[in-house]
Amino acid sequence: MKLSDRQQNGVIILEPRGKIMGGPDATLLYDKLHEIIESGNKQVVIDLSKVDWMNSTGLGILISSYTTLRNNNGELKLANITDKIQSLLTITKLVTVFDSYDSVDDAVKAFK
Amino acid sequence: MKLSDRQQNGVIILEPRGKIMGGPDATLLYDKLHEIIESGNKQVVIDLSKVDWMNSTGLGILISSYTTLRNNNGELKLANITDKIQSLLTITKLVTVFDSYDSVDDAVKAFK
Amino acid sequence: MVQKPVISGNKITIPSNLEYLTDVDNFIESTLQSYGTDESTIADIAISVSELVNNAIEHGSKSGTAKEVTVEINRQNDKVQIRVRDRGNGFDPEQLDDPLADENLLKEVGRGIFIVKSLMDSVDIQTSDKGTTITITKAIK
Amino acid sequence: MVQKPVISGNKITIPSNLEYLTDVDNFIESTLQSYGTDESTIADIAISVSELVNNAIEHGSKSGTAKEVTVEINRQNDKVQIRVRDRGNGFDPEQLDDPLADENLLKEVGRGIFIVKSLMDSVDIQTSDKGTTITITKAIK
Ligand SMILES: Nc1ncnc2c1ncn2[C@@H]1O[C@H](COP(=O)(O)OP(=O)(O)O)[C@@H](O)[C@H]1O
Ligand SMILES: Nc1ncnc2c1ncn2[C@@H]1O[C@H](COP(=O)(O)OP(=O)(O)O)[C@@H](O)[C@H]1O
Repeated sequence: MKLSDRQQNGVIILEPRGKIMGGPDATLLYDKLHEIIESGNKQVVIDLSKVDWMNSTGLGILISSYTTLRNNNGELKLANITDKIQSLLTITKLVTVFDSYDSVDDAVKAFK
Repeated sequence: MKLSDRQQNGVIILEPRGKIMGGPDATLLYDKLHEIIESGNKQVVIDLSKVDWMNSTGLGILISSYTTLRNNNGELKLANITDKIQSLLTITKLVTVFDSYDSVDDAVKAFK
Repeated sequence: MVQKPVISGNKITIPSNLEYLTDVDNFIESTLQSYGTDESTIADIAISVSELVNNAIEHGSKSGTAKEVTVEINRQNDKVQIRVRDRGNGFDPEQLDDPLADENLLKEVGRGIFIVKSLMDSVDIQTSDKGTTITITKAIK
Repeated sequence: MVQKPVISGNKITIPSNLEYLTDVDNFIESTLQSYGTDESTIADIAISVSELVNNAIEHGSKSGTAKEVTVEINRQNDKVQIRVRDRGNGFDPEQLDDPLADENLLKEVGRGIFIVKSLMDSVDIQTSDKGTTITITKAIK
């Protein structure tokens, strides 16, 4: 996994790319998220359009991002969920947990 | 805050020292905890005997350690809570959340 | 605007950055020691000041223009008065979440002002879109 | 014991370390491509293998003596069979938590084997105190 981030209207957009399969992937996103929270930004969108696939480690990272932001009065939204990820979220019932949008723009607007 | 760690019967003992007041303190403990979880250790005791005082940031660090370990099938116990910290835990109702022990040995034994 | 902590008399001014929390703490604790305040009271006051300075930096200065925070300490007979000021956009103290509510119990944040109110004898909050000044007092012997 | 990933024919052996996950993935995905497998099926199999190799490293080898993990891939007519083996202390597959239970929904872990079972056509778990071998199969065209 590679990870880039940018700002749009005060919202942080995280864009992981490639496969999220475990090992260093978790730490990478975790550290980035804490950097974000400590700098006072608490509205985060994870753009999943460039993720080839993820396994349960990837789901764990999404959950930990969700709970960490929530427990710091922040909020996480997902954008551009691919079919593969959608089916993982469905079978694990995690669709009921995440707020997801068809585009980054829609997700950012939803923070208003 | 300074932080040291050691192992005792497969349990990790974290020993923060000084005052826990915010800023870099949170990151320090967070990073250590994730290092511990990723290395497969999930039983952690935080020994508070050397903490002069903590504020709400310190309480936030204890909560985040508690929830992070729990969400990774691990467990946190506190040891040697000082009077000052005890009264903070009481007024914030957090006494009901944490499992605490009079000594590190008692906390370690409680993991069996 | 100060570039590093500046002490003048009973007042410390810091750039709005959490790295200076310890400077404020050293200033407050040593001043209280010079008053002969007992250790437990010093800790209660130091905890409270650290809450207010954290807030002034994290919530206050963030939005304002003057990125500095001042902390002033005064002794008045048998009590100490401390004033923490930022130049942020203020907030509504009536709208704070209740940290004791079940749904907030595991939140990592939201306990600062609650703790200050329980440790101090009085807490006065003056806040507007030009900044926030919080004054706390505590009896000392 | 291998010091780095070793491929011999249809089998890859890696030291028990998560840094080699991508080596296993490259090996499996390129083998499946050579079979002409479609992309979606490759992803399902790659996800499942990554779950099993993560487990073999994190839960298996941790406790055992031989700190290596082997992954073998075989094509059988219109299905592919993959076997992941570690030399750990095994586990009781009957005792797994239900990841769909309300109290587990926000856990960060505990979904690996559940996902493998839903993506693969068959999952066979052989486990004892000498190690664990998990064999999965999936139809390919
Ligand atoms: N100096 C300040 N300027 C602006 N907003 C503030 C200030 N102090 C507190 N607040 C607001 O009050 C809320 C509650 O503060 P507090 O009880 O200390 O909890 P926390 O800082 O952990 O959120 C903050 O989240 C913030 O919205
Ligand atoms: N190869 C293995 N060796 C020993 N224990 C295993 C192995 N694979 C799985 N387990 C056990 O089964 C549990 C569930 O595995 P899984 O569903 O993949 O979730 P997770 O690995 O995220 O905990 C693990 O926590 C572990 O206790």
